[in-house]
Amino acid sequence: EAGQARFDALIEADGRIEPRDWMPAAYRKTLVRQISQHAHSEIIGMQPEANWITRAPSLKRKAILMAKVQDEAGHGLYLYSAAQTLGIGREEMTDQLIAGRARYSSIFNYPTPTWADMGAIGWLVDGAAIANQVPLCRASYGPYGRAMVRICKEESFHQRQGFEILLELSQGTDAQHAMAQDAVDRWYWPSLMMFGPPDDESPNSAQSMAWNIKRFSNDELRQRFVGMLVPQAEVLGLTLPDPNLRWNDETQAYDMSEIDWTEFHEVLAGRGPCNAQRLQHRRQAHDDGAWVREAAHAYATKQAAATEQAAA
Amino acid sequence: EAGQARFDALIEADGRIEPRDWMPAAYRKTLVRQISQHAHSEIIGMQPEANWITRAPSLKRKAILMAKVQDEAGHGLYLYSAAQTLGIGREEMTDQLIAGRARYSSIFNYPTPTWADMGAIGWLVDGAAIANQVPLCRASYGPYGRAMVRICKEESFHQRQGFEILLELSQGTDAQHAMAQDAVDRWYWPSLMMFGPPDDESPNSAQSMAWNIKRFSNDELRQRFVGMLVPQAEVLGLTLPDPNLRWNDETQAYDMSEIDWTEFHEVLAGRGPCNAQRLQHRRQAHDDGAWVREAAHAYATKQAAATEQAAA
Amino acid sequence: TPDTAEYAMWLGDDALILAQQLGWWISRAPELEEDVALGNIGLDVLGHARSFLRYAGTADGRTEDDLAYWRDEPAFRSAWLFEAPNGHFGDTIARQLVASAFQLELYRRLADSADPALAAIATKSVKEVAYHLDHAVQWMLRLGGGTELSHERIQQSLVDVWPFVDELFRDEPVIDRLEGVAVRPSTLREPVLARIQAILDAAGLETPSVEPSMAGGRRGSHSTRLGYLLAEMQVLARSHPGATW
Amino acid sequence: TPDTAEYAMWLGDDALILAQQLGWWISRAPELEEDVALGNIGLDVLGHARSFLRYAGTADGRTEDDLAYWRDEPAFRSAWLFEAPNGHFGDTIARQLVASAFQLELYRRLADSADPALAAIATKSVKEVAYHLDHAVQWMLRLGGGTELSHERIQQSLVDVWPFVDELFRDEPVIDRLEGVAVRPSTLREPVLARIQAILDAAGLETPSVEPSMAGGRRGSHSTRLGYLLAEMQVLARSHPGATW
Repeated sequence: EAGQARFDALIEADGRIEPRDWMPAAYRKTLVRQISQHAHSEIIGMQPEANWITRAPSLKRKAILMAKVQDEAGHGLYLYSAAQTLGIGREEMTDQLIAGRARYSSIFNYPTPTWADMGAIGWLVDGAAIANQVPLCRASYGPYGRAMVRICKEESFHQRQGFEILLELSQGTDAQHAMAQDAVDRWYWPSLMMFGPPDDESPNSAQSMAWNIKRFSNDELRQRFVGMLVPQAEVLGLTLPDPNLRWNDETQAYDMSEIDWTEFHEVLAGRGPCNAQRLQHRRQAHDDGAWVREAAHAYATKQAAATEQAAA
Repeated sequence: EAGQARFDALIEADGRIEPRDWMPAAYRKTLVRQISQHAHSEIIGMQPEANWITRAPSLKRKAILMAKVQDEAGHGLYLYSAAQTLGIGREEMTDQLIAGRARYSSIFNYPTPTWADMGAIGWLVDGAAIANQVPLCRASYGPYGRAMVRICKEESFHQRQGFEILLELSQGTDAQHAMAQDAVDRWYWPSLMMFGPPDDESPNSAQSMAWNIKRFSNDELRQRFVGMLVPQAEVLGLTLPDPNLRWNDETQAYDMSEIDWTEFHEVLAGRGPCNAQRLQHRRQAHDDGAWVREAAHAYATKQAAATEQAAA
Repeated sequence: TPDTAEYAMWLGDDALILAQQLGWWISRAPELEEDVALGNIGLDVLGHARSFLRYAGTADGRTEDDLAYWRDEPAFRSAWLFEAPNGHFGDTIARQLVASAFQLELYRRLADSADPALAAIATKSVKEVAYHLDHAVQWMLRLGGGTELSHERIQQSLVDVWPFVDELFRDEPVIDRLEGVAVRPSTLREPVLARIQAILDAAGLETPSVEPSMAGGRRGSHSTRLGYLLAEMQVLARSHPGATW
Repeated sequence: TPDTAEYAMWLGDDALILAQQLGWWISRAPELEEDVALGNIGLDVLGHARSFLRYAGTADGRTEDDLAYWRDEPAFRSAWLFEAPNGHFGDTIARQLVASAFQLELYRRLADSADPALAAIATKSVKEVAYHLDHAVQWMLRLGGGTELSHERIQQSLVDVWPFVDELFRDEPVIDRLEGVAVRPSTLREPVLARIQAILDAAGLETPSVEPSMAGGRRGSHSTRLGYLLAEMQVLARSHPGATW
């Protein structure tokens, strides 16, 4: 087929596929799944941090946190738009999310019991997200790559803010320092799990790499991330909770303890602490807002009819 | 008429009128108005105190407060039942209340910004209520009088608890003492206004007294109430906010400053701090509960039908 | 012993948090009879909380108010079920159904505890909890068998509360050290779930099939809601340190 | 001067309480666009609050955080309108309509204040508030002219918020001492109400005829809601006295 040939050539040349271009059904499906999952993660990911907006301990931090959570809504919007260019509607994606049939990043099923979690999420979770996402800025599907460029810029800003929160706490009172260390202890391993299963257990990765959607393997990205964390943890004066973590001159990489994937799979299977709460929160916002969306729709319809009549 | 004659004779003998007895339309109307107003006052009166249930400063006080506010719901129920014996439905009374067409005691339109208000309401507001209500235990209409007997017993318990709250605060830290004095300053005059306008401006009183519904004039009750407060305030170590308050040996009564009725009339006219809030709260509880009442009704209907069918 | 105190705190905190939430309903219930009923249940449960916490406090000389007002979130031992928000009336009833079915079975067995204080509190509480359960059952029947809307809502309420059921039956190391004193949570699973199942059947409702939450209340890891609840509950007491009321 | 600080606190507290309430909406709005929009408005308003409070604090060396986190309820100067609960989306929009119409007119005039700091804050804020008002207007039109249900709800929201409108236009003694510095509240009544009236007309909604509340926010006498709001807002800061964040 001419379409397939042109597609292959574009991929070969590391070029960009655009919405009107022909693309293989599997490519489209993979992208829809990945982009909508990413969008849902942004939306569900608002909740753990929104939990502290009303209780932020200074007005400056409150402002930064509000801006951040609101940015996440914006990221969700970009990504839903990118997915829409592939022929899926936002309503359909929302319905899948609320019905519990769509994936989102498991990390957001952990609770945020303390303010230090705002720092740990920024530093570790956003950090891992960036490590995952920077290569996606060059993803072969145009609208996705362009959305990622915007998102990555804001995310790295968020990561720096998370680092600052932890730094302030670490250098603060004993109680604050302990709060920071506790948060790092809780988020470190889950953030490493964000890169997905080890390479030898990651069946979809090869195809995604062939299509220039994915650029590096899970383990490569994870290794790179840890390499970035180690010196930053020193600056913070906080300990990464892995006694086996050390630089290995031979392998030119960090040795680390084996990741315990049991909990990861539990959370993924819906048995994390907050899985139910996250979906419930989203469902409630959606249901509570139904009358508002219906009103907006009815009003727009009436306005359109009036405009048409005036024109006739 | 025979009915009128029998009614007059019963009143003359200080006897009791019962629901099935004949009674003058005006007597019935007066009672419906008074009893439903009283019931509404119990129900609306729950709000100022419910405001502190979740924040009560000790578990013992929390328990006492919960019991008290719940008693008020119970009083409302007795009184609505008494009113129902006169031919008005609870739904009708509720609708009148929510629509803002029914009166309730103006005192509940004041806010309760501090915990000390729980003491001042008990001591002053319940105190004034008791002074008003004890004579009503002998009201000529049977169901009303009997409801009042039960209510007065519980109210005097509440008053004692209010006194205890204030005593504890007055003897506590400086901040607690100041909180108690502030609450007494705010509630003293409104509680005196609970006895109604001065006798020479109280047009309905004469008829109510003739019918043995009312037993003492507004000013008599007010005077008696102040006489009770003065020694108690001394025990409390708190000041009643009236510089002119002193015993007059000649009149054998307390001299007091003239009451400023302007605010009273403002609140009565709906312009108190919390008039709107009180009705809104009640409306919301009513509206939010509609689906529950409908379900209970539907279920009862189905059960009755099933029972009937089983019997047939 | 500290272990017994820890266990008393489990039960005391469950009851305290539940009472705190039920108290909110007074003046907000769907009908006046329910202002009274929920108030009564809340009062009973608050009474149980005070008994358990007073006893827990004897281990290190703390009062019930020290424990209620001056512990921070991680020191609380309540299970997530009790921290589930009031929501609408159906949500509260669904939570109450599970809570009362659990407490009823638990207190019945605890009445035979080798610890006489725990046994006494349980014996005193069990009759009240039986009434609480009956109240919840009556409402399950009415809401389940009432209107289409009420059926749908109470079914959803059950789904929402269900992830927190499993935690109630999880054993923790402290339980091993309290043989004969504490009731082993895992032994309650079958009878409590069977009882709830029977009630749901009678009400024409489905037992939810949703995954349990990895809740960790007994170890001080709490649901999002608890922080807000404590902020409100403790604000006045904490703004006057050392005061009595 | 202390009087100027007092006045700056009126405006700062109005904005702070409003921002605190708007922040709650982020992650709970009817659509994602509104999570963004209400978040933006909240951020703007929080910015205004910080400017006013920082300026107020210069009078006695307090920081914006001293003022936000360490004052007790009676020291707050917010009007009751701003303390009105979020309620449903329509309630928030009705409150926002009145708030923005009031602040727009107020800041426009305050831009000419003899006090250069107040004038600068007002000048900077006025454009943002114009956008907030426009946002509220668009929603008044949609909800007023949308469905029967939305019309009914937003009309009730207006009725519920209306008792708190009057307080915004009440002069207090401090205003007499700030001639040329403060904007006299009573002079705002006519233009603000006229503007709102025009919007309600366009949305097919009735101007409520309900009695004003004897609200006393400017004198530290607050609505029931503020205590709860402050308990939540201040809980973390107050549990770590002396800490920086």
